[in-house]
Amino acid sequence: MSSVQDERLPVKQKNFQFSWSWFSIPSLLLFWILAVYFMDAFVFENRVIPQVWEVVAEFWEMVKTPTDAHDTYYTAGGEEPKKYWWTLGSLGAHIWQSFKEVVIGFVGAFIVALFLGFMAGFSKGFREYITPLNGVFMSIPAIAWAPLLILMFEKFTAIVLVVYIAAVSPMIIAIMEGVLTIKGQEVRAARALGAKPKQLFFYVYLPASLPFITAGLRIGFSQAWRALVAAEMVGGIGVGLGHLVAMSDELGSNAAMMLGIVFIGLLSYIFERLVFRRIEKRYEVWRLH
Amino acid sequence: MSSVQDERLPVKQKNFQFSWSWFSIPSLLLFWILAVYFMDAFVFENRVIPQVWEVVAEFWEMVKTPTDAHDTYYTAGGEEPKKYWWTLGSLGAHIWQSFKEVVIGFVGAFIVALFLGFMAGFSKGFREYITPLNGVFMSIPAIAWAPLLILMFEKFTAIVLVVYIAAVSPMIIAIMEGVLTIKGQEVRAARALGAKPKQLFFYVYLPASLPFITAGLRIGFSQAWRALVAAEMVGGIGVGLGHLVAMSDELGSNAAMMLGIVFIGLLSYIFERLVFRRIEKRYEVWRLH
Amino acid sequence: MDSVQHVGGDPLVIDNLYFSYGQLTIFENLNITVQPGEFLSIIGPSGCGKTTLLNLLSGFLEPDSGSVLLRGTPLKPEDPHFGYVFQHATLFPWLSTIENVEFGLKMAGELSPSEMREKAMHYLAMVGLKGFEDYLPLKLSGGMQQRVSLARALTLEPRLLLMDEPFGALDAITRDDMNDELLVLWEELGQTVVFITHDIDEAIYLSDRIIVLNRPPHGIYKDFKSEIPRPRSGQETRTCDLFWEYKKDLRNDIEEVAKSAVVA
Amino acid sequence: MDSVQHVGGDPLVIDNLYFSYGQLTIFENLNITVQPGEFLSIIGPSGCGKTTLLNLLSGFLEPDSGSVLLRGTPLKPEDPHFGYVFQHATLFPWLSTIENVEFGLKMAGELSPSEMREKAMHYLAMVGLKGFEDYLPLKLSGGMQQRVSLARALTLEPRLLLMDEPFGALDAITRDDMNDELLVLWEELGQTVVFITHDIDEAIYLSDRIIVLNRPPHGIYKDFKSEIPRPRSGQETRTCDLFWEYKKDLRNDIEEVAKSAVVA
Amino acid sequence: MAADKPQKVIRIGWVYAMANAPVLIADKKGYFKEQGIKVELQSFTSGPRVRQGLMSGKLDLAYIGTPPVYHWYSKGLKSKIIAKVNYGQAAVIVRKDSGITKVSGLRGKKMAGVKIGSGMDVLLRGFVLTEKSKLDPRKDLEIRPMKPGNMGAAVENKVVDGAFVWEPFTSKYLLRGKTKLILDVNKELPQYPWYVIMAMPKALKEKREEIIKVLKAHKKAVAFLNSSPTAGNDIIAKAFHLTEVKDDKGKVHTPAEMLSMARQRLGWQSNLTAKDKEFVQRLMNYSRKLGYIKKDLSANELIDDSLLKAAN
Ligand SMILES: Nc1ncnc2c1ncn2[C@@H]1O[C@H](COP(=O)(O)OP(=O)(O)OP(=O)(O)O)[C@@H](O)[C@H]1O
Ligand SMILES: Nc1ncnc2c1ncn2[C@@H]1O[C@H](COP(=O)(O)OP(=O)(O)OP(=O)(O)O)[C@@H](O)[C@H]1O
Ligand SMILES: [Mg+2]
Ligand SMILES: [Mg+2]
Repeated sequence: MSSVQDERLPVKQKNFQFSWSWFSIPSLLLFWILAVYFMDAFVFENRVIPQVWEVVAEFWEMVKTPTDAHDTYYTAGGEEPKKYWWTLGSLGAHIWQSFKEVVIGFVGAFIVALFLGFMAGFSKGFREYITPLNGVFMSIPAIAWAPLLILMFEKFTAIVLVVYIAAVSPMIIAIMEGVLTIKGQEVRAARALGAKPKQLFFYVYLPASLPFITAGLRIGFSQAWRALVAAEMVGGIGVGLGHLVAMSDELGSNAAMMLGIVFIGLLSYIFERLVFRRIEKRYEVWRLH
Repeated sequence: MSSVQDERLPVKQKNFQFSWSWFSIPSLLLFWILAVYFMDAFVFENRVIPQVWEVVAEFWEMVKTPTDAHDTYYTAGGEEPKKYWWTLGSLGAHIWQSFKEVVIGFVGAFIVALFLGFMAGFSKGFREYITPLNGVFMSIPAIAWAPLLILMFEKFTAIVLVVYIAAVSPMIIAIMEGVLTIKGQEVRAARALGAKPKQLFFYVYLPASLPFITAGLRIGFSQAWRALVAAEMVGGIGVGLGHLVAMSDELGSNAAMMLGIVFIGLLSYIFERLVFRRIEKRYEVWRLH
Repeated sequence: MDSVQHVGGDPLVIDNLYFSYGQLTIFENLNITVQPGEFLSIIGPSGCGKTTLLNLLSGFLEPDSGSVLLRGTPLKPEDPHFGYVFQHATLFPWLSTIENVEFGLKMAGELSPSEMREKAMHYLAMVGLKGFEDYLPLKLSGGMQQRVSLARALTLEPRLLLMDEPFGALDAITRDDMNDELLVLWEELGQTVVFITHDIDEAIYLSDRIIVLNRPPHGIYKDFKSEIPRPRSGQETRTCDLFWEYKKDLRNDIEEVAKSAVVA
Repeated sequence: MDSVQHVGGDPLVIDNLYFSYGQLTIFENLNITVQPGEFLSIIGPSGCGKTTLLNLLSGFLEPDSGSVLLRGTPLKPEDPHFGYVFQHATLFPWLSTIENVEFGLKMAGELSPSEMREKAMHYLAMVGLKGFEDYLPLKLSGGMQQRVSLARALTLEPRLLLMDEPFGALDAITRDDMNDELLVLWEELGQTVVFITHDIDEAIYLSDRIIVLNRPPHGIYKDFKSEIPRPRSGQETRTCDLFWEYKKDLRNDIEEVAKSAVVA
Repeated sequence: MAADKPQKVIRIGWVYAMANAPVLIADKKGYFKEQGIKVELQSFTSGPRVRQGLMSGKLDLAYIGTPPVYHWYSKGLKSKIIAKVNYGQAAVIVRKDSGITKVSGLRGKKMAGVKIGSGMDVLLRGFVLTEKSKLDPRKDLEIRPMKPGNMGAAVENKVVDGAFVWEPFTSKYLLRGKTKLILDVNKELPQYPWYVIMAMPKALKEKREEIIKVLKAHKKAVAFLNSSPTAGNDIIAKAFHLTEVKDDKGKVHTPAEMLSMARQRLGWQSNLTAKDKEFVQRLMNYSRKLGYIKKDLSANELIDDSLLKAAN
């Protein structure tokens, strides 16, 4: 099957395929370096945003000090300090904590959004009902939810819930829009071929709305990150990248704060490459003409 | 033209048309009331979330006190206190301030997103380039930008910028996805009919991607609101709904804080009804089969 | 092929059917009984309601009143015993040609993957598309897409086959080939076929019975049984006297129908 | 109608054209010269590259080598002097029927709204769709959509008209009507027409010249000029000896082409 | 409450600030353990966050600024102030080259401040501006709320002309060499109380014995801070992630240097004096005038020094 295809189809798959996305991060770094230079030279007397290398130094510092860092030390029942460099020292603990929180909250939100998004796509009544609610929930910032949830639940649970709430609404909207775009004809064809509702969902709605689900995932995931930071800031001193940012902000340690922001961005970039881009590859061929 | 249509088309437009969206807000209120009852009874010793009527009382309080309210009182160069009840007293000032900030930032973001979103939809290279950047920017929370921008710009400008940054990326993604969905055939048809690039844009790409632009607007607008609140909380001008929330939080006035949150939600609901829903109506007919 | 009942079965009954799109009435008191195993063609001018009728038969549309019943119950689109070939080939763009053809079998879930592949390949070859099994639909020509869509409906070997201008996009020769293939299949499996076409020759060549639809909402203009003997084969059938007679009559009928005013 | 040059103009020259989709070669060294004002029909089996050829003519596809030139320059799809009717009606779903027909005029921006409306109504009536001007495309039947798409291309009164099976979805009578309307228009305006069809009768009835395409990548199988006199009219033309002769020949040609193996 | 009952856990929330060092010391040096009580500590970045913990009943005690206690009291959180934690810490700095020598020199200028409604904000608007400098905070200057960590840069970069700031930030910025001190609030109001320990009414009822033990540990920690400044500074520097500071001449200053400088304006004390009560009353009056509280309050309602007496 595949060998036949290789001969006839216009397959231009090289091992080494150029992509403009390679320039994204370097250009961002370049912009950062130049912006700081410019600001140093013309705007501020003292450096407000740390230079890239200062952040790298801070990174090294944190990696070297697996223990006794202000941020992990005073955690109630804090975990034992990590001993290997590849655990990234205290930074590793922050990343791991945030990663856990964000993944659990996000996956939960995704499952619910998949369900509600499809419901809203199918049922006009439910769509009408849920649209204003989505609007309202999306506009209330996580920072307003977080204190409440932290009151009611364990800190970890509360943060996961904040992440969930932040991610679910935009994903519902994106998936709903995707379902609405599916051509009635395709659904009819599948039904006429005997597809039962469940099959219709898995074999037609799901593949056909994959582009929108990916868009929803992208937006939802970044919402999740954003909310995480807010929630970690509110939830008292502890571990997590959001906490690192908040604490560094509080203490005026701009390099550490930037480091936290960079890692928040970096993790979301890694997700982009490893998850969303992969899904996208599956429909790129049939989608673009 | 229209009379002909009315006779033949399946027009079911009554003056009074039922919509499930009527239940959205009431059900939210009901949930709130019950949740507070439940929490009072079983969870917390002290009331944490105020009951609906306490918030209404606080609302009335603020409307009655157009002047000398703690929140507007110490504003540098604050505006003259409003004198009519319909200005909603000090609440009116908060709403108006936030409204200005959000509209300027959001409209700016929309214009840029329209441009970049279409660019990304058209050019594979640009799409590849911008996708990771969008991911990175979307995941960095407004609250991390805000302090920096407040250092660099006038407060009003800084808040508008925060709103802009928060809203632009999700709108770019949504519009890009919309452009990618446009069937090549329609574009070809238009080109064969002599549409020049500009016309192609206005007469094909724009109407065809309207559903996605609306979805983008929705998500972008709520991001704008969220960011506004965060920015106002950090760099409070002294007026604004976000400021109201932050200050009430600081002073421990739960009712005023909830009032702020409710108005944040309410304004976004009003936008939903007056702007997004209107746009949606324009394509609902041809979009759904 | 066990699941297919060769002859037997029950008639498909359209009883006192009313249907309208909003103010635009398409059918008023329509009555048709399709006998099991019958090959029925429906012709009529563009926009007279042929596609609408097929949608009512298959259960995609609901009658305003009256009924479409098979063995006492209305047809559901999901019914595995009927197949539908749409006026526009509606292939799934994310599946390859062969996967499109296999789709129905996969939904039924009765065969192993290799059995499915084999059966699908059989029908794909029948419509002349051997060698294109790994193409994505958007890389096929219009006529090729339509043929894939035909193969897709046929793989299920349905007892009732609803076809909406399935060969409209094909050249004369391919079309004749397809006609012959369809007849062979029909004679083998004995399905009931409701066949929409705008080609008079095709209708006569294939059918037991032909219905000419009038402009809406006037319903049936003519309904007659063909006396052309079976088995039918190529030029022989196409040149027999009865064929020419029917052809002349039908042309006149359609001209008649077309002359009547356009729907208000 | 000032913008239309009645006769005169230059030929459309396809010179030494090569084209392939990846590994799949469609044309090798194709040469065709279309005379100004000529009515050229192209027939050939499904998948032989007719649509591809039209896309190359219109500039939607670029040749791998060789050229398609009109007055020394390649055609661009945006050229206001040519019109394209696609194999699938591709109407704009957000515009009503009449707005779809007006679209090209609006792009040209030379007429006032009322003039545009008038002209669009004229062509909409010509394709038999008066009364449907405020329908959205999705409320039209397949054949009606195709007719709207035809009217849309005609309103621009283009000097070069490329048509890809425009009447494939129409019933015999409507189709004959459309054929006659097209001929009247063509005789009046003297455009160059490249017309793709799978209907031999239609090709003979309409054309000055007919090209039979072979399976890819073998190019032209036959290219001949019709001797049937003009003006042509209905039954008379369709029953003349030359018509029958051409018809038999073409059927044989196509049968021949179809017999040759399917592309590897 | 029988003595043989298992030890009750005391849950303490504290605002993550240098002035609250005693709670940290008591924990690190094991003073709570010495008292035989089980303590759970949770730190917060700001007062409102602590309040959430108090409201939900997840905290018994809090180390917190004075104004939040009565702000919340007026909103229904009827807790008591039971001990003092520190005095001093607030100051106003300007650029050295600005020519400003007094706070009143900031008239018509921009100044970095804190969140409106927060404890420090009461001190800034009520005392520093209105009372001390006769400036109307709503008209005579613009106050830009900022994180203390950013105030130094804001002043040095002329984003603002002055900043209302506290320890250890004041010392850090002064050591950087570009700014100067124009007001030390502790000089104006010697030993004014700032952070205090507040207790929830339920905890006061049910865990009185344990709270007294907490106060004993607290006193010991305060004593340690005052008697062993070097060891104390070391713990503080680590806990608050203080790093070396380079001044404009390139000279490097250690965290220890910074902290000993901070101690000139900030000190620790556990007893509540009559003067302290007076000062609390004064703060309440500022808040009342500022509209932060809607009715008059009396310091006597709020302060309960009986436990402190029991701990002595
Ligand atoms: N985008 C594409 N990519 C790859 N192959 C293609 C593409 N479009 C068409 N083809 C192949 O090119 C060949 C010719 O296609 P084309 O659409 O030109 O045929 P056609 O003559 O118009 O057929 P029909 O009469 O069925 O419309 C077919 O074999 C088809 O599979
Ligand atoms: N969804 C719809 N809403 C409103 N009117 C419709 C809709 N679908 C079809 N119609 C109208 O119903 C009539 C019959 O349409 P139908 O598609 O059944 O025609 P048809 O006989 O299949 O024509 P063709 O041969 O052109 O495909 C047409 O006048 C059409 O405008
Ligand atoms: Mg039809
Ligand atoms: Mg074609």
